[in-house]
Amino acid sequence: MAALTIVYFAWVRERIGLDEEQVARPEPGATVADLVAELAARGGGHAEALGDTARLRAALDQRFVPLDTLIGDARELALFPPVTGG
Amino acid sequence: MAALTIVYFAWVRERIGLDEEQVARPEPGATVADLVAELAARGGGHAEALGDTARLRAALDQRFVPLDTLIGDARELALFPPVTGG
Amino acid sequence: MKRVAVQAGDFDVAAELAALEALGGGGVASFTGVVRGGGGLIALELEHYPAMTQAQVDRICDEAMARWPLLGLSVIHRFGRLEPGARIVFVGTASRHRTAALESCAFLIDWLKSEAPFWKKEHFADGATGWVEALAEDEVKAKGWNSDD
Amino acid sequence: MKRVAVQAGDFDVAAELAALEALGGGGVASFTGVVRGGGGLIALELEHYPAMTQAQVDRICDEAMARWPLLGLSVIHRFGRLEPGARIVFVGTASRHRTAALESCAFLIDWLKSEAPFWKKEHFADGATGWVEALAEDEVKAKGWNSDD
Repeated sequence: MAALTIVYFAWVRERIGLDEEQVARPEPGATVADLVAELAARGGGHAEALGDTARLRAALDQRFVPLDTLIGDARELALFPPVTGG
Repeated sequence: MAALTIVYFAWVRERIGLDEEQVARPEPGATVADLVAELAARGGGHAEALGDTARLRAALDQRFVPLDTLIGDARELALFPPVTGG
Repeated sequence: MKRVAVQAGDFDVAAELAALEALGGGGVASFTGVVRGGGGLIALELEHYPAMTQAQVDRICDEAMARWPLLGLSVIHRFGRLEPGARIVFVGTASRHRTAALESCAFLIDWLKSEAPFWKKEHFADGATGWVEALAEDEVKAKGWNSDD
Repeated sequence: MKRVAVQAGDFDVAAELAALEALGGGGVASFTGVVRGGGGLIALELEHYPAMTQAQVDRICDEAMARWPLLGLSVIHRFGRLEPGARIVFVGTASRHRTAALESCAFLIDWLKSEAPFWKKEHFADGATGWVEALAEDEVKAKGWNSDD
């Protein structure tokens, strides 16, 4: 199956230093939180950006989802801080 | 003491057929409701306009007041239906 | 900034909003009432109590400024004969807090409905006329503002 | 009428309101958000998630149209670098019922605050920058709309 695209926004993007990256598709049964933990374990900017999940929000294929959502066959995961529009 | 000016609006004005009129100042102790009853007793348009006090509202010297308010030394009494601004 | 106008002529909503935006407040809320057509209505005639109207609308505005932290407000109410599509009333409020701007705007229009001395007469195409009845709902709505702080 | 725009450029509030007034609805409510100055702020930079923003704002608008009897609505949200005094967001709603227009306007701005994928970065005169933190209050306000009616 195709790789998963991850897109980052706001200070998550700045700390990681990337707008987006491709990762190997996680095991079936993996949640967003599982993948976030795996990415944070890389250390450096990833750890800085993704270490505190209380401050993280996510969207799968452009829909907001809780972090315990299964990634399934989604094509795009977005990780970002709570939104501040309006 | 000077006469009291009464001003009428909307269908109260139309039924009475007058924008305003002067009346002898009522006795001290007279309320707006007392004067309204006295005017309605004249019959004709006055009775038609002022007979149903549930549909009447009043202002004394340009301030809304309940009908049981004393007229006192007010200079102008306004009688009209419930307002429909906005 | 407190601007209150009771006038026969139309008004420029964009100019009112621009003045409110220029207060640097963060949020500007507005409500514009327009004469609804339909049912053969050809005009609405707004009668008011000239000696009282301006002062009363002024009092309602002072009440809003006392209740909410507003940087400014603008209230315009027209009188006279107005055709369907014509603007009747404008309320605009500016505040650093969007909730204050929105709530005070709703308060002002509710209060104008039940506390400003205006009366509306409908004129229909067939020559019939009728005075618009006040809605009990509107008096209740205005009173409702007395109970929440 | 449902108009949704996510754009870098400014917008014409008067034109939006005129389009809403022309729907013949009786009441048009609006909210305009403006960049607040002060504290040495020289600009606000709005980042968004282009692939998601338009669709998400669209969903929020559909939700408002399902909840209130609206004749039309217009939502515009800007992104990019905005200086103090610049407009950020506009919400306009038209309805036969003033309460529907006002409530849906408040709903839309509350939801945009917590459900639209935008992030604000502040730039200060001394070169400092900082991301605006989401207010817990805003998430609570948006959730509040789930419990009434």
